[in-house]
Amino acid sequence: MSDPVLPLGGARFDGLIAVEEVPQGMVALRGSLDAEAVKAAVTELTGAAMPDPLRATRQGDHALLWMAPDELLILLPRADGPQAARDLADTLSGEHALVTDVSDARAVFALSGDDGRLRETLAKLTSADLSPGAFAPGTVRRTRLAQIPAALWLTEPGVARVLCFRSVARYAFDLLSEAGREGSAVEVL
Amino acid sequence: MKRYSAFAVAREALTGHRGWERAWRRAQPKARYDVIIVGAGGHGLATAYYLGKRFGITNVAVLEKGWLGGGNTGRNTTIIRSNYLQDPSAAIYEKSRALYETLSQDLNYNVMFSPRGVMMLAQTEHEVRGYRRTAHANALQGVETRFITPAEVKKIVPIIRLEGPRYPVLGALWQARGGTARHDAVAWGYARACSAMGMDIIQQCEVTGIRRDGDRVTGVDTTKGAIACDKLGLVVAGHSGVLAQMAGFRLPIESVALQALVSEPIKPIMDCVVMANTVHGYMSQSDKGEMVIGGGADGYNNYTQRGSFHHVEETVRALIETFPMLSRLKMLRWWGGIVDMTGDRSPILSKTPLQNCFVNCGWGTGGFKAIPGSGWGFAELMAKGHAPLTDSFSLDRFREGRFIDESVAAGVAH
Amino acid sequence: MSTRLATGGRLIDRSRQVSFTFDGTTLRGHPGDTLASALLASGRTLVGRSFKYHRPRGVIASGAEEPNALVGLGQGDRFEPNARATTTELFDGLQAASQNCWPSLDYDVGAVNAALSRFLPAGFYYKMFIHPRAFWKHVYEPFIRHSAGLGRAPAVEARDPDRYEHFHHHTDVLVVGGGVAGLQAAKTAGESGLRVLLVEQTGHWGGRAPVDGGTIDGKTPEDWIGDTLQALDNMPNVTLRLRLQGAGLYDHGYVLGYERLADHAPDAPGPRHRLWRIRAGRIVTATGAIERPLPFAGNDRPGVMLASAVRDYIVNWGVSAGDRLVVVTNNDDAYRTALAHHRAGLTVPAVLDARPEGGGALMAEAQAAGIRVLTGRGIAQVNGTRALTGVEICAQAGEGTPLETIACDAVAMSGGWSPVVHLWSHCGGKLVWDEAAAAFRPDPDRAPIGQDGASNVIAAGAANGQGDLSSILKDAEKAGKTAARDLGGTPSDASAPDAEQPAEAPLAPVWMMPQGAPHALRAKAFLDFQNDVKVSDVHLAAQEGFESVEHTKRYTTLGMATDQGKMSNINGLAVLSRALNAPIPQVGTTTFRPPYTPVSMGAIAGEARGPLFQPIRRTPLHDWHETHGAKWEPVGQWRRPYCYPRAGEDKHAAVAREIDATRGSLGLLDASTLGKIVVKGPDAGRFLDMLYTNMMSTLKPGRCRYGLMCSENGFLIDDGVVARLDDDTFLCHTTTGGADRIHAHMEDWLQTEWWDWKVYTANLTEQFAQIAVVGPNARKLLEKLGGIDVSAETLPFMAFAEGQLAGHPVRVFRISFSGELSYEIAVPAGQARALWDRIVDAGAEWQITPYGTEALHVMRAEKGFIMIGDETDGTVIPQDLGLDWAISKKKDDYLGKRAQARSHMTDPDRWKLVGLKTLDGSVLPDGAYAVTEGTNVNGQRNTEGRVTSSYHSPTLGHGIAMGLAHRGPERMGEVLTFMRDDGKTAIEARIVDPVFFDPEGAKQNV
Amino acid sequence: MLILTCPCCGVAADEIELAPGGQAHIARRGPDSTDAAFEEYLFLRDNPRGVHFERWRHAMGCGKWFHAARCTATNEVFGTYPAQTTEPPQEIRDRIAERRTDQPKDSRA
Repeated sequence: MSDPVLPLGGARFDGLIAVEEVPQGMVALRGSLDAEAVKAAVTELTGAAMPDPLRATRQGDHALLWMAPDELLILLPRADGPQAARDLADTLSGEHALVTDVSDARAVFALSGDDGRLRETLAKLTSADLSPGAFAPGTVRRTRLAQIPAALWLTEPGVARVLCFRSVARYAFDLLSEAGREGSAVEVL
Repeated sequence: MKRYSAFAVAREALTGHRGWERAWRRAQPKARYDVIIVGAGGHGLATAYYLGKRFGITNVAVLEKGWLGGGNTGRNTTIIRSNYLQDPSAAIYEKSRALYETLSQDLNYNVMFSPRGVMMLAQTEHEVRGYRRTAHANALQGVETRFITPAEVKKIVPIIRLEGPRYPVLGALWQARGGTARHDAVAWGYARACSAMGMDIIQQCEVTGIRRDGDRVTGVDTTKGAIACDKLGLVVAGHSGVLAQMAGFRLPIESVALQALVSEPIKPIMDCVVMANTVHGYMSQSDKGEMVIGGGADGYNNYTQRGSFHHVEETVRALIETFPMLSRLKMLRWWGGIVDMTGDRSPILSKTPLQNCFVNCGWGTGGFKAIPGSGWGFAELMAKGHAPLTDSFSLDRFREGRFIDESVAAGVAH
Repeated sequence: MSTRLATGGRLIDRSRQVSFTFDGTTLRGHPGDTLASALLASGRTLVGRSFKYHRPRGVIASGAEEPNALVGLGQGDRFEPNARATTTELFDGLQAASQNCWPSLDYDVGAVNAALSRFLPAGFYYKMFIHPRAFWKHVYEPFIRHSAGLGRAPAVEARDPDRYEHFHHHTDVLVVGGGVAGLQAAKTAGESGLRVLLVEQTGHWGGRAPVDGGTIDGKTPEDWIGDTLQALDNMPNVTLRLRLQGAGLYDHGYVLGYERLADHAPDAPGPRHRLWRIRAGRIVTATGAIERPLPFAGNDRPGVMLASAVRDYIVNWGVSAGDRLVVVTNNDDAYRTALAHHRAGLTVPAVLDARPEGGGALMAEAQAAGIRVLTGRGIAQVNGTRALTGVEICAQAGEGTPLETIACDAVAMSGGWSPVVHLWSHCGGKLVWDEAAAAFRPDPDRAPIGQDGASNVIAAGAANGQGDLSSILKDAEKAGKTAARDLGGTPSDASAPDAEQPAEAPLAPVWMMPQGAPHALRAKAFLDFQNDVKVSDVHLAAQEGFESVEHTKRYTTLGMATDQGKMSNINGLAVLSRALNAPIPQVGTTTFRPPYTPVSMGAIAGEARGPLFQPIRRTPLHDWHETHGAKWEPVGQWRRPYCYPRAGEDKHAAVAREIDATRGSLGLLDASTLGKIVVKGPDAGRFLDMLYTNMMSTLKPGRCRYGLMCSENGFLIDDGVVARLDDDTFLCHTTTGGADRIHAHMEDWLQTEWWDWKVYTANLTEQFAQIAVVGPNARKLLEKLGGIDVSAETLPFMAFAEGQLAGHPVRVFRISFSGELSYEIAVPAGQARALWDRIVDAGAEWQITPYGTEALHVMRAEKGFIMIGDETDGTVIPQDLGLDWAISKKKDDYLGKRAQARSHMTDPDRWKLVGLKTLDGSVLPDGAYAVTEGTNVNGQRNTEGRVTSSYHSPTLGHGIAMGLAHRGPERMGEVLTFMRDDGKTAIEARIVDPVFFDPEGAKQNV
Repeated sequence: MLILTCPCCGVAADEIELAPGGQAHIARRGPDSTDAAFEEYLFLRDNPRGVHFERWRHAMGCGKWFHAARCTATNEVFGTYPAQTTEPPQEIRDRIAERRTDQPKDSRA
């Protein structure tokens, strides 16, 4: 099989911050996050600890993002998506859970730069409170980015991931590039 | 009633305009009336006017908790059109439009009806189909409309950007005899004419209760005392639910905030009304030069007369996309009105569970254009118990599933 | 005449000059000037014409309240009408032009209206132009429209080259207004450690204090401001922002901020305007107060200005309003203007104090300085039209008999101060009438409330009705503490600074000067300068019964100009209350609406313009379609190819070719936009049985079934093929528009009605591209690609298979929307392009032809398949469409079942689906209605049906249509009469079976 | 511009992240219901000028539906709670009782 094509072929923008489209394996899990079997399966699969609500945990190139009370997003290498989804589904075959590979359904952008500029760039587009006190590293915030739904994950100061649906990848990239233009720093965060 | 005319104005000018009398009498409630209309907005006043003019019923009181014309009549975008899809809608809105044409003369009050044309842009194949269908329906309903080409659109509205880019203009439904009128003048003109017929318009008079004897209404309690009546008409856009509650029945209505905006005045750039429903924006230019713009309605129940700002944003961005030259123009003010949304988004002009109590409500976002027709039909319903213009808009349609759904045409009601 | 003084001007940099043009003339000013101060410095007293009477007008104020000095700024794509000269910061190369005058500012034809003004009182147009009817549209209105309007309109094809953006900011305390009150409130709140944002609409801090004088903690206001700013700068939790206006206040602490970044520096990089959406726990409105003019005859003449403005121009910009300044006042503050003018070495021939006993310390100071003070006096009228020559003075108590003429070239007037209560009022805050100050101020007991029901707005300083410097600072300090405490912060116990100012004698309200002015004077005493509303107009409104303040406002247009009545509302209100002989509080105020000053549409739209206006949704094959000449059709936010015209081909030809190729050999469709929702769980079957009209729980794994979904109101809302992946997993296909809507619909019922059912859903629409391979050679192609057995035996109609096709993981559904042998291939989106390319290559031997949405529509119509949105429109139930076969009789419930049992839904007279074939083979007009004899009660032509879909069928060579007709299916063979687009000529069509092509289904069952 | 705290994910969500869903706690009426009962279920609403129990979805967030008790005349919010209930929880009722004196009036514009 051929290499999967990224929605924007790995587009990149450099301005107040850097924005780069990156490949990302993603598996969505819906199920009871309290169920021991579920916890065991996902922590086993990723090596990351079970995340608290609105948080993410990481282990190497794997991560667990809390998306909803009954939903996790598992991040792993791009190529591992389908197999991981199958394995996880098998592991949880006894449980009431739904596991799907969504690696192709979403676009992922890596944002990096000065922490304040990065927060400001996003704050031009979302109503979520992104001030350091409210949006600390490790936080995952599903919100509205201008006119589309998106998930924001601040992995560490000055580094973030933005996830959105594949079909609007171009729109999201153009938004971030516009908001991150040189000369438009707000300089309050 | 002293007649208005240029000569009268000239004559008064010489004496410092000291001779003008009150436009409507200051009235105190009598103990009893043949008919009480609750709500001195356009619809209530028009109802009273036609009760007198068509049926000789002049022992009428119009009760208003605030000041007459102070509700949605005075806070809408004044668009008048009748290019509706369904027969009952087309009938009442066209009757209304026709009455508007001669209203200034009928009332001897310049309501500035300006048949400058209403254009509804078709920006998707789906909208084209919807408007073509509407044009077909209108032709059979006696409503003059026509589906026009993009070239014709540009000719009528030079400031429009046809190529989109997002939603190219594929054509438009054009009603040349639609237009606008001066909203306050409509209420004031009717009020003046009602008062001249001897009717009492009682402002600052809030209805606090509805008196009943079994399933008959006997009168109302108000902040100015109890008043008896033979027939009661509830015409209180934005507060119908509250009044119905007093009368002891519920309505298929939710009240939401709808916003409108005006820009600073500029010299004339657009002579007609343009509605772009795909991008949710519509606009006309007032005689004063302001761009008058309709915004969106909130999706949640709300009695505060302020909407949510993001609707203003959505509307303005749509208009800049459609009319890019507006970008550096400044918005002067925006405000909200409370509109009653029914289950099928069409109005209710109906009898109620109470024998002699009638309700006229649920005009949603499009009540202003209907004022004369609504008054004409509702007066007949109250006088005779039924009326061709209003029978389809009865309350029981919701039980029977006999809806009048205008949203099926691409055009939404405004 | 106004001019630049030799010294002074705290805000300007005299060492540098900038040049600008006004009506084409090049003038000079200094950095720090506003356009207004620079115009005055250049002796430009006449700057514009009024709205109604085109009267000559000059600068009257020094801030956002200015009603007169409006200009057109810039040129071409950057032209902006109605810019306030008083808030326009000067920059080199600025181009300004006067407005509402023709041919020129000095000689304006429209000025004839002034001469006719007695014939044009308030509301004159309601009483005139009634006859003849046609004249309103054709004669009167065009004339009014032309003479109305204010600024010139931007060019028809103007395209704003500037950028705009939004910014969301969350703070604990927002302080609006950067005067001494705002600074103090911010400092006090900041000391608690809470997040504080302080915004100021102008380009400098401190507000009026440096102009008005006094001492704070023994320092000059200027020094105190400097020190306080320093202290605030040192607080990391405090953010200071200039040129950012608190424009509107909404529910739950939402404040709209309007930041003008480049209006004063057009070459600066970055956006021109930034719209802030601020969320604040507490909002302190330290927005100051605005001085009121005095209503006397001729108060609108160029050269008559607000006393505070005259002072501002002297102190801030080193500009004098004139050489001889008469000051007229009803309060002590205006004496500061007299003294400032005097200190500048200019003449103050007299201060006219309307109060019988005059004022206090400041009056004494003025007298000590040798300034003549006349108490109990006012202005009867003003001499000179474009330039003042003098004023006739009279007794305020009288009717205006001139007592003396005083020569002067400028007048400074002060009618007292009105707190700026706009933000307070935007979100429901109420006002209380303050007798002493003769002004409305915020009523602390009826403040705006936040989501928790507690007051979330605190007015401070002059905006809260405080007069002298000391109480302003104490009030601000209290506001800062209250805000901090409300939010759980602990403010420092530092107390407010001590301020000193001369004690002031009480103001005496003056609503007409002189109080007994006859009509002739009232008709020249202006309340609303921009809209030309005079005292006599308000009297007329009252006389005619427009007793509510809202009536009067609307009848006279008082306060409806671009300044929103900042200077005129209180005066107008007071005049009305006097005319009605009712106390002012009883008459009430008009409602304040956002924004505080006009906001550019560009700023409101923000980044959402051009490519970012709305998202465009692209399928994984978008680029291929683009490069292969697809004509796009917007479907919701998606783009789908409508057809792929070749060189020299029009759309119709292209569509016909695509259909012929597909039916004749092999077609290819990008069906990726179809919704794909996975529904899994032990209760999945039960759930889908409720969602669909037909039975899904009996579907066998590996098989597909077409299903219908209705709203609870009975109407058809979506349709699509459901595939059962395994015992408790289904894949539901929806229409393109349905994907998100239906997924939300499912979640709604699962979460809020059947929350105990064990079902999970996932919307995988974008995970998979869906490629439809359609036509007689479809199977051959798949076999050539290899990997999956697609023989009729192993993959029969309405079945699906999973596996590897040409090396790609796929799910192949054998379903058909065209009546042809057809396979829909779902492949991970990231591999879609690769597979598509392989298919195109492999299909070459069968001339594989990509087709678009139009060919899709025609082919489904040829087969009589309904299309959601065409055959359905929100009023159609499945039974209308002859889809009873898809409505399970066995189920005792499904969404919509009860609704479909209502009397109108079961009425046998409903219009039902039929095929329609014109007698002459032509194409029926889309949306046409079938007519019958006669008319209904409302005189509308009777109808008995309508066309829902109509096409030319290249396959059959004639027009085909589907439609709804009265008792349609019972009337096979009957001929209906439809109306053409002209609504007059008729076209006849016969009722036929809606399946026009291959009714036996021979082509798909192979 | 409302802020409602989603009880499912805990986010204090801005109105633009939310989708309103009308009056809450309306029991579904099925095939066996009378015409009157069915009409009431589908169309008749309280539409109060005061406290309103209503449905919201955190559409641009965790995607969950929840209920809110809000005053339609002042936008005061008395609390939000999960949608999996047929009536307002007691603590919400208590909060309304304690905070509520009389029906507030909005400004007549």
